[in-house]
Amino acid sequence: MTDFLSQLDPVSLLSITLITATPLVLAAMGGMMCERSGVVNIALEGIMLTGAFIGYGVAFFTHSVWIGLAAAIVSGMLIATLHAVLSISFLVDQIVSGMVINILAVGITGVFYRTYLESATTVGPGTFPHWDVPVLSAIPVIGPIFFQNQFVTYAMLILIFVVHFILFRTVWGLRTRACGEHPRAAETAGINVYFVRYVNVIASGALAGLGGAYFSLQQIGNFLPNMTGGRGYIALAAMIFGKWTPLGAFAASLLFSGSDQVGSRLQSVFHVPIPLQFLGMIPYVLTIIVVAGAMGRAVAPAAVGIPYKKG
Amino acid sequence: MAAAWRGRVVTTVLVPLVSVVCGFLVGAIAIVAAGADPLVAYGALFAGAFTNHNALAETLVSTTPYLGLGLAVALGFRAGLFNIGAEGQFYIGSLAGTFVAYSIHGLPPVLEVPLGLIAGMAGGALWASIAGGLKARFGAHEVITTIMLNYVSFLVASYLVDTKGLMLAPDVSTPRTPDVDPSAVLPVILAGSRLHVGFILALLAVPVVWFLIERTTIGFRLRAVGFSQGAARAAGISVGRTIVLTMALSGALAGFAGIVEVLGVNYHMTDTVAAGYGFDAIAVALLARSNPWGVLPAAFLFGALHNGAGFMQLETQISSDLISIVQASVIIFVAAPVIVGWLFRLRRAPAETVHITQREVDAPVT
Amino acid sequence: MDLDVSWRQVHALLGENGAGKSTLMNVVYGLLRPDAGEISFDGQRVEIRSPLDAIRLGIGMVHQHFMLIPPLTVAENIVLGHEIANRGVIDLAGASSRVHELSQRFGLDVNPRERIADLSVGTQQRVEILKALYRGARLLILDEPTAVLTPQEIDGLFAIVRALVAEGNAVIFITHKLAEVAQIADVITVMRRGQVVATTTPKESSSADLARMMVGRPVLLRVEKKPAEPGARSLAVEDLVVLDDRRHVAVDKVNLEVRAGEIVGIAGVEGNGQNELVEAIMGLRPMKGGRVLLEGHEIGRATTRSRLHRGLGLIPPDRHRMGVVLELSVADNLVLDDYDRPPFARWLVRQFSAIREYAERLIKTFDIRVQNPEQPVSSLSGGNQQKLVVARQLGTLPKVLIASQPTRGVDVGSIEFIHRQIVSERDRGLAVLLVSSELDEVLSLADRVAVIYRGHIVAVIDAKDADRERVGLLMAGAA
Amino acid sequence: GSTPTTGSSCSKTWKVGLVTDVGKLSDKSFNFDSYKGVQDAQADSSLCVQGRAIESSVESDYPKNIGQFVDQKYDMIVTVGFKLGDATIKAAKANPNIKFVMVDYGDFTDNPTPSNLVGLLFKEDQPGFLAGALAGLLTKSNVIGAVAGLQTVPPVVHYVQGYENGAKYTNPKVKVLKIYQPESGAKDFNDPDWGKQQATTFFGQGADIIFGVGGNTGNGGLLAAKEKGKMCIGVDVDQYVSYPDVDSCLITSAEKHLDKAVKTAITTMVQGSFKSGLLTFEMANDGVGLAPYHDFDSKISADVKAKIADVQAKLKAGSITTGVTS
Ligand SMILES: Nc1ncnc2c1ncn2[C@@H]1O[C@H](COP(=O)(O)OP(=O)(O)OP(=O)(O)O)[C@@H](O)[C@H]1O
Ligand SMILES: Nc1ncnc2c1ncn2[C@@H]1O[C@H](COP(=O)(O)OP(=O)(O)OP(=O)(O)O)[C@@H](O)[C@H]1O
Ligand SMILES: [Mg+2]
Ligand SMILES: [Mg+2]
Repeated sequence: MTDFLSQLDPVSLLSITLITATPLVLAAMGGMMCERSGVVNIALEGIMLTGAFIGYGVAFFTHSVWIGLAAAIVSGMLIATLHAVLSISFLVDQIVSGMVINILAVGITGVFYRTYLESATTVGPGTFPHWDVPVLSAIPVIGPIFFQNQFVTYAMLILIFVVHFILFRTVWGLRTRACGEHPRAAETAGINVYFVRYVNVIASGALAGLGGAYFSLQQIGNFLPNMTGGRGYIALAAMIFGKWTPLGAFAASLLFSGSDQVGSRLQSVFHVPIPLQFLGMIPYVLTIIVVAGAMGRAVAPAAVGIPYKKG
Repeated sequence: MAAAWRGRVVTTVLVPLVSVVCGFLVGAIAIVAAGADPLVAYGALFAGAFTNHNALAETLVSTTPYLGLGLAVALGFRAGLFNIGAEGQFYIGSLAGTFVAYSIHGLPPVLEVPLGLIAGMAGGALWASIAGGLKARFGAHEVITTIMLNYVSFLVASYLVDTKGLMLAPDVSTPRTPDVDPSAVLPVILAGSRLHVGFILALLAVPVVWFLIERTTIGFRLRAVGFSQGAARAAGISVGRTIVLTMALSGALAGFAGIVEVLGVNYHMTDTVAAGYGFDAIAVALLARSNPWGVLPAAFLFGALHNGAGFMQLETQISSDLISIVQASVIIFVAAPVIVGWLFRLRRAPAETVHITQREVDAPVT
Repeated sequence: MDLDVSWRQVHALLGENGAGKSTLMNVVYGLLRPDAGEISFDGQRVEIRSPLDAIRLGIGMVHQHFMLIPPLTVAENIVLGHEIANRGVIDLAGASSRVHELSQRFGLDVNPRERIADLSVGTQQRVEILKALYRGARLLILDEPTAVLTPQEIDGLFAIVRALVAEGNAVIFITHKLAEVAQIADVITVMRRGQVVATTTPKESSSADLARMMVGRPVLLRVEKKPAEPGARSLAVEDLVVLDDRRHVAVDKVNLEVRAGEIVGIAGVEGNGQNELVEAIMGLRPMKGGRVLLEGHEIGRATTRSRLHRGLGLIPPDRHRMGVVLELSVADNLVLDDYDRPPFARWLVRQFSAIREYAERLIKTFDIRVQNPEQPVSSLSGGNQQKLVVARQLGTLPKVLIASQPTRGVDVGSIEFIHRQIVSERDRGLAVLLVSSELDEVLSLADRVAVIYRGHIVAVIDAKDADRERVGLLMAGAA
Repeated sequence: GSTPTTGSSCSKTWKVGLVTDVGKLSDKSFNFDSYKGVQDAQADSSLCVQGRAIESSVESDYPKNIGQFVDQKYDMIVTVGFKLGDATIKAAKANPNIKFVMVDYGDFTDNPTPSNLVGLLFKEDQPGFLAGALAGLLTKSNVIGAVAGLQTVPPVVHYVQGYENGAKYTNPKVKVLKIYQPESGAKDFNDPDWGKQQATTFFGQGADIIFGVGGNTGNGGLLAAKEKGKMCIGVDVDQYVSYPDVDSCLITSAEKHLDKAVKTAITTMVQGSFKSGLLTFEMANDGVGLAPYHDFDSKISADVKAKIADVQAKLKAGSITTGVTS
């Protein structure tokens, strides 16, 4: 039993789960801001990839991960602005627009990585420092899991509450939800639907851009083409699984990344011969089940996906 | 009448054409930013796609899967379904078809090839029907389910191809399925090249799909459901069954593309999943404005881009990811014709925006 | 066009469907921009670019289709856009008490904490009015506020309107119901095809005068028909139970029968289970219990398709959602029920010459105004679209016709035509189940009137004995 | 750096083309290192080489991309990874005037080798064994780990198995934790975050040395070791040079000199000494080996160094085997 426990090493398991959930939660909350205001965002993957790339590129040339961080966020906002312009102003189908951004992000990061970063073998800008929160980090179990992390993970933990508060307690949140449910009603109440949607889409870019910084500036200190590896889509799944709420998305992300870690452990530590492919399917299959309503229907904002036309 | 006709020409020909040009212009900016000469790069792209030895034949080889996949997505669009899962259906179709094709021995090609093709189409159809069924039964949005099913299909492919006793060929050093028999191979039609009968089959699929959509009751049903689920239902059309049927047909086309690629080019499957066909297929369908005839030039363009990219990289060492920039830009201009309108002051162009997402979301159909 | 509205007045805006009433008011409220012309308010020229401008001026509007957000609470809906907030954080308690205070003052009884989705239509309307008042509206525009109310609720609304005017406000009251105008209006403006045709008062103009002004010619307000000669039982519904989308019982043990050659009208305020009843009969919604019989045969398990083929016909309540496929051609829409049967299809291949021939015949018979059968239905006017739906249903010679809101949103000329078609088919032996929220339509068309209230048929009355007052009370649940 | 360095001394510019597998050049592994060999040859002005690469995005691109170089009359075509094996052999047979180099593939057993084709085969198990032997001696916890790329890629497995056997050879009590990356398309050999978390897990299990095998995925493992103050072992090339971010944890790298092998093959062509067949790189011909200890040189005892030298000598001499069958 004690052997099992030491092999399971739950504290490290949970700590890794929390860390790897970081970009999922951030991107999922980005998707949430966006979709709560009525705009589908399947561009999370592309935005994260762009954020990871620009963040690293800027950090590389400025030698500051912090400037890189700012750049990651700003670049996320910029590329999200493209999504906003296309889908809100030009009434392009939101899924098409999101998809275009994903393709574009692969192209841009791939081409410019090749040109400017690939052959660089000098030491990179490094990663965000580890910060142990005084006192709290010394608490057993809780401390190592929550209070011995790096910037993006702390930011994620704080942002869960911030986004929840914004969505459900503030004027902005009320207006956002109104635009996502019934934009015309919002407009007759004197709300500028376009403005609300633009801001939320751009905010989603900031969150996903921050999520991108996780890859290049928090975990690796380097950029690699395609390094987000489809996590933007898992984040989308986490958002749905979490029923468009920050806490729900957090729980879903933990479930997804946790199942990943448990799967690896089964192979490496417990030598359980489950094909890894099946473990890899968990997030996707769970999402399908949820979308199919088996765990209580996930109700998307009513107007999500529908371009809003004035008048 | 003449004005309306001219309007049609503008939307179906001019806007895509101008969009392609604009897409290349954006790509040129990227090439300059990447430190190369766009003229050299595009020259190489062109040469690699058309003028080099065998280039045109290779472009047609690359066009072949895009034809099937583009038709698959376009067909879905016509019924208001956004099939992002073409890639997964491509793989599952390939798996099923390959399995049948390498398992069967001793039959003449006239039997073995069709059996392989049918198995491939059935595999794609079944896989796509999952998403169709979930939508029909539970109202699960197909965009989400097909994205998720794509990943599941990669893992299924990897599991089947990598596992001894399943589809992994014995005595090979690389994880792949056994080769299909020569009698299951789609013969080459241009000596000295890889251009195979599958290209002709894919070409024939265009009028077949057009006929299906425009001239048959199935196509009518599919369009009626695509435009208005409510009206279709009230007229006694089973929306659920139509959705499943449409997804199955769409998946069959994607599976067709997959198995043709195996029987015509590779002769086996590997576990390597890195194509991104699903997104390309959507781009092809958008560029074609969901019209089967439009898929023809659109697939050709994508085949040419794919094929020319190698030579472009050879000549300029620009990453072949540049093609993605061109493709994405083209779709932007196609999907937002307003931009083209502004750029070229085609103010009168009645270029309506492309609308895929359903007009109305109905309650699940039971 | 010109329109002058004075304080302390109820100004009725009268006009047929599609006359431009809503459009005009949307311009005043800043939702649409005028192509030309100007708006003055309190003697000042103003430019209203958005609803926000309108709200700032003190203009409030209750839209024909409510502008409420179902998952949000009453208080949230009311304060939306004008939130009481402390540095961005909503003060919901403050909002609730504000709402409470307002509702007390005007006798608009609502609970601020309830979700809109859980409220009745009448209550939702009160929320809409509160919303306008909360924003300090002095000019209140009510766009067809009575369409969804029972006669008794209408009286309640009128009381509120009078109270508002008495406090010095102005109300623009949009309707196309002549009787209401006489009751509430101080001034009447009549619109036709986007233009003001007259400005008058109830004293100066009788209902008949107003109707003539609206339509541009004298109208028959009653349908001419002979007494019915009912035959065998065509359609019967026994103990039918149906659930709505939220899985609440919407139709509760309903029994009903329609005989060949008669029109049974179902009167009721919208949302009392009519749609669920119709959908269950057509197989568009599963039944929870009971039976549906067509000419004595149980059809409760049959698909919609087979019901249509066995002789049921449907004119659906919502033309754009269920009646026509706007993007398809007129001909395609005319064969929508039978597209895959001979002669319109052989095997799987559609037969376009047969389809066209049939379409041309129906277009002529039913006087559908089209340029050619290949034009998309979206290019037809609403009245012609509705005639197309009627033609499709009657063209297949059904035994039973379910006509749900058959003349909604249709001009008077087309209403006359559709009514005449229904009556003449009845005379040839068609059984008609008419569902309409227009009480007048039911009263003038039906041979027997069934009143539905909260999913129950509370009474079935012979047309001769059905008068507005009595049916209205039954519709309100006063049984 | 793509400009050919055709100095005036060159009478002929040798054109060398490289075709990647779908892993692309950015994999920090097979493709990257092989192309580095081409670039090194290009940088060497005495060779007069101009090198180019084409990346493949789907399997059916392999013959076509090889064909691009054939059409351009390249003198030598390098194909990377065993997945291009079939296409390479076929092209070699069809184009006897062009030299072909196949990296990581040696499966000529039932085919007569075309006279213009050389396969570069590496005994990865040997440097893996040696690295494992070192790890076995240096571990204090008697737990060591390996974070690897795809199990379906034979060289990866050879490294890991050699490592495990080597560790047990010097330290029978040692426990080796290992994990292979699950197949997932874009993330194959390209998921350093995953690799990092796996290494972290192993540290939780008591491991104090991590062997990172598998491009960027393995590099993630090295990074974790550096951050947690553990030791790490690089792979393929001397990662002290190629991945300086982790130099402080790097005790050595299990080297298979892909770049050198490719450059060697190019050099034989330029110098007219090209020989077809299989070029096996193993301890015996110094084709594989262990990188210098660098920062750890002073921390590793002479005793350990001697033992490793001994193991190396025995592997060279063939008096011990790694126990790995390929
Ligand atoms: N910009 C426009 N150009 C042309 N026609 C328009 C425009 N906007 C609206 N219409 C049409 O003008 C007519 C007036 O519509 P409106 O909604 O104002 O009618 P209404 O009088 O409110 O009718 P109802 O009684 O059905 O509510 C409709 O037919 C509408 O389709
Ligand atoms: N926004 C608009 N812009 C331009 N034309 C419009 C617009 N809306 C509606 N129309 C056109 O106006 C015409 C009248 O539409 P509508 O259905 O409101 O007519 P109507 O006045 O109600 O006619 P009917 O008497 O037949 O019911 C139609 O031909 C329609 O295509
Ligand atoms: Mg109106
Ligand atoms: Mg109308």
